[in-house]
Amino acid sequence: MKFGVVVFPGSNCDYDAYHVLHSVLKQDTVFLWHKDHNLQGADCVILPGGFSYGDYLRSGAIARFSPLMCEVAEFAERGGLVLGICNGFQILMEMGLLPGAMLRNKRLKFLCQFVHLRLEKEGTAFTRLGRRGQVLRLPIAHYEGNYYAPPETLEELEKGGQVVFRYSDREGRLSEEANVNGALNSIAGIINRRGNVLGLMPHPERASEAVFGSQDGRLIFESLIKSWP
Amino acid sequence: MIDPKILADHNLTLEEYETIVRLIGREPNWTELGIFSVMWSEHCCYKSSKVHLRKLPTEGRQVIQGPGENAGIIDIGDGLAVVFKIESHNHPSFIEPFQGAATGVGGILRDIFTMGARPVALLDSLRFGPLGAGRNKAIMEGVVSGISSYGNSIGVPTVGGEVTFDPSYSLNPLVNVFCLGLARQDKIFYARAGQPGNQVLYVGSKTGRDGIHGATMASAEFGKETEHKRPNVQVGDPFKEKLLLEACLEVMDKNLIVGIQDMGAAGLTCSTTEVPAKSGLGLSFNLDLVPQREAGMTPYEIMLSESQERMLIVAEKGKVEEVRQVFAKWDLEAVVIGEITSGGRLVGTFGGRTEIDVPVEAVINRCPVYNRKFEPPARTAPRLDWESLPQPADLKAAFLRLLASPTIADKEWVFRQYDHMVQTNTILLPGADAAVLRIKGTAKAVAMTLDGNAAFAALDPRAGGRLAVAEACRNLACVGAAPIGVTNCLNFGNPEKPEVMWQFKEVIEGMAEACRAFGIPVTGGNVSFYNDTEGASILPTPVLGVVGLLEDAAKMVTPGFKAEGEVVVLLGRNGPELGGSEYLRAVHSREEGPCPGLDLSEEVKLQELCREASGRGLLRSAHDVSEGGLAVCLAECAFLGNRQIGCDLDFGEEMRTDALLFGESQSRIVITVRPDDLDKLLGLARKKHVPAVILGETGGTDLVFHHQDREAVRVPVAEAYRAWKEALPEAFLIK
Amino acid sequence: MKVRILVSFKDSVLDPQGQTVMNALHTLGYGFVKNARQGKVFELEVEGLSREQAEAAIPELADKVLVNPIIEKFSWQVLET
Amino acid sequence: MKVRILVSFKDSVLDPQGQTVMNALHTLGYGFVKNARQGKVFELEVEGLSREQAEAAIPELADKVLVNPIIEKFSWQVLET
Ligand SMILES: Nc1ncnc2c1ncn2[C@@H]1O[C@H](COP(=O)(O)OP(=O)(O)O)[C@@H](O)[C@H]1O
Ligand SMILES: [Mg+2]
Repeated sequence: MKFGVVVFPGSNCDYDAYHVLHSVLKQDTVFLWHKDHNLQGADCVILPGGFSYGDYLRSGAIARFSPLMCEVAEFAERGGLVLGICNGFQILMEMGLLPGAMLRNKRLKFLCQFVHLRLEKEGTAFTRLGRRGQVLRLPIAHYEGNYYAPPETLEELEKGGQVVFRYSDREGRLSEEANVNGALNSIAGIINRRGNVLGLMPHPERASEAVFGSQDGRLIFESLIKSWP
Repeated sequence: MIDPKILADHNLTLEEYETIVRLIGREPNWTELGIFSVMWSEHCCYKSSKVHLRKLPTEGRQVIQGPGENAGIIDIGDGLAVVFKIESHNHPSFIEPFQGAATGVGGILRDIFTMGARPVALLDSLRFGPLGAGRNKAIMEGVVSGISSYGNSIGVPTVGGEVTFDPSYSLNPLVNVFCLGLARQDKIFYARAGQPGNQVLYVGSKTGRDGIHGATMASAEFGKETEHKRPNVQVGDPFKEKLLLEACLEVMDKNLIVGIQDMGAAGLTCSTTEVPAKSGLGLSFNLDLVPQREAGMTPYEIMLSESQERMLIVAEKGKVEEVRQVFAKWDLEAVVIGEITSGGRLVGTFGGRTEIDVPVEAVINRCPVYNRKFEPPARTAPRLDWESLPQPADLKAAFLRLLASPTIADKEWVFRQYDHMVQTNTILLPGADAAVLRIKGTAKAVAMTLDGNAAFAALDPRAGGRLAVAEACRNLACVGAAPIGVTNCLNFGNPEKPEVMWQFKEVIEGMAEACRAFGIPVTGGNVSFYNDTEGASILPTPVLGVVGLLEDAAKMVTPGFKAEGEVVVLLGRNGPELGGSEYLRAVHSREEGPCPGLDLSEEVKLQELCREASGRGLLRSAHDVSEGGLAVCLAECAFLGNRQIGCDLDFGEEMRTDALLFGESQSRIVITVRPDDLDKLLGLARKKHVPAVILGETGGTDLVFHHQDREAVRVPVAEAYRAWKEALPEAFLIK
Repeated sequence: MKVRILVSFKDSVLDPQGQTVMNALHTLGYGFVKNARQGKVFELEVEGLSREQAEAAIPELADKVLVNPIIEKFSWQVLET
Repeated sequence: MKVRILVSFKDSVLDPQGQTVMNALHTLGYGFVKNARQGKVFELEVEGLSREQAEAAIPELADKVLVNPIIEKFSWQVLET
């Protein structure tokens, strides 16, 4: 399986994603320069974390206009696998590939810490190796991760079972306190209806090696690899 | 044209002015005066500190580059080198906390990547006034979010630092930022000109009227009017800097350039003079070609602007086009503004006229050096008289109070705002004694810590200097790392005051002695004088940044207890030393000495033992005893594991219980070992002649301290944790 | 011509920044402030557009770039011509 | 009464946000935008102040809380009374 990691000028988790996919999981992995018009035959496109264009305006607001994003949009249309991490998630929403928007964290502070996530939807290309209700431990690092969507959209998401991860405590219970950034319905990650585009705020690439105390992030990458025929 | 007022505005003395006239053989024009005034400012030429800085040891086998360049460079093997430096941004951070701190981060990052290193870690040492005052809170909030916004955005993790509080910082916060980069030894670059005919390129942001005379501002004492004068502060653009970082590293990697210099303090002036001076050449350029943000800028403004995110690059004619292309890829302009010349002069034209014509050598190397008058202060610090110090009836209450004192309390409120994991190298996160980063592609890890105890330095500057070095190295030893290099930031008051100069001299001599004892070279640093407001100086504040190496990252040791039923051992000796302790300040509101003694040879042995034991895999945890003494150290061990674990310990020493629990005697490390490893550990300690005392066992849900078989303190770990954890968030809660 | 575009959160979206500002104002004794909201303002220098063209172009670019319609609304005006 | 306070960087101060917005607009073909600056807007509900009192109070609180006079400037107006 071939992974393509998109590089925007202000991406800063691009190498981290590349490292896990290429050096840890030994996958064929390439960088995709945002100004190109070519996905180099990638089977899965990763939009990594960072500050794609400084994000002074809104996170991801300008990145969606990068030339390569046309290809990414078509790729997603055709059912190609797209994973947006943190800033990548924000870009996917700005592009309209995923519903909703991010507000500032409830306490108006950047948050870098490990959080617990309850896996809500098993069997997707991104969660194949997980069980519903399973709790993962992954780091977050963002200022705008407070998920918002209008009531009707939110209802659709929930009805359609498109919520894949929620912030929880280590036992998988939801609470005001566990919902560190104030996201609606504790939403940490969602998937599109078709099931080929996932956006999540936490950073699986920061928890895919033993030295970091948690390897739960591998579940997502290894599910992708598994789901490839 | 020159009158005393103009000279005063430029922070130049009449003597200095006459020297300038002699050196250039005529009266300087306005622009040239500006050039000399910034380059001869304390901030840029260290005129008051040079004579003492020379006393610091700078030699070492692994030293690739000592003081004198943008940053120091140390060989760490595998063809790799670490490049590191610390800088202060105190004055701007007082005037505009957010932007002041943010641009401080931007500046130190440029110092590192101009040398060809990719920045991999930031640390910050912060000093504020007491949080009771809303003003101090606002400054701290601004500074922390400024650091976080810049570092997070550019994607360099902020992995450690320190935050302490003292009234002397109320109108003069200290913001010292450290950066470490990783470079391949064959890809290191310097501020060099190569040979005549080489092209001089300007890259990065356009030049505006920002921070003109920032350098001289950083060299002048703040008076009441500063609040109104409000010098211009720059606004940082981390996104621009990210582009600049990537573009610079790319032209270096492709070997397209000859030399490079960042434009920090004194901007274009500094870079256009230092680059040719370092190669004994000259530089001639056209000021009209300098990209400008505003219309109608004068040559004076162009030369002295401190606009951020700019660099000066020297490249061979044939390579200029390729350099341009790389920068274009990153949406940046690279503009040829002039070329390197023989003859050693800086010549700048503006509107066709020659506006600048000075010998670079004079600007760079002829700055006057002062051996300023120093003498000890008339009154020395009061000595603690034990009789007058009541033992608290309730030691538990005192203990909890200490845990909640802002200097000791948990700093997560701060470092949670920093992305400390980006780049996925941080294998020991903030909260431990030192930050540790793995080095991808090797088995090694690099450890870093910033330390400096101003309370000790205030009581006894010489001791303070020695103690700062010792504590920093001890913090490295705790994680299993051997110190390999030192950088330092010396924050002091007005050097024209003899007692401030004395403090400065004493601190340096103390540091020098300690660095020699540990055999570690000082590869650079930064001096921040004139930290005075309304005539009052800050505490003398040396901040040590020490870098260490772990040959095997897997051998790293962390401070938290690992499991129940493990043996708690104290390496080192408890003494009845409360002088300068946080306990005296926080519980008794007293500032008395003497500060703790330090035997450097014992300290060295202790650290060797700690490293050897961790190397052999004997240590389950290790944490040094610093602010708050044994009790606080042990509490932190109980807090910092994967889950909270208590301990039940017994201390035998003959001394007051408060002194035993809260005293800050040096050269002590608390470790835990598996029962089976105890004998090996004790044997090793005997061999190294380091006292090792068994204190008791880990386990249970309480922290229990017995003193001479009397239970002195019993407190649930959870309760102690709350006091320690919630102090800072509480202070910032908006009611 | 100079145009000003004001962007603010929709009323349905709560605005923690505005809240914090209000709290800050209250603690400093400005209790007479009953509500506060914070938004963004953009001022654009525009060249070579007729009034009519602007009427079309400005809302378009605001919608496309400056505003996220899911959470934000905007208004605009011409300052000078 | 409802007041609006506009805060922006002084003209001499770099405005990275405005710059990035302008660059984005250019790449999207809105080349007619010659300059862009981004600022903040605050809308305050004020109660129990006379016009005169507001004239005094609003600039004061802006100066104290909303603006850093070293790098920012502000203007304000009454929207409704
Ligand atoms: N300003 C800061 N930025 C990042 N981390 C910090 C900061 N201040 C303190 N920390 C972290 O909090 C922990 C405790 O700091 P400190 O008490 O100074 O440690 P020590 O006494 O061992 O030097 C350290 O891991 C330090 O890195
Ligand atoms: Mg320590």
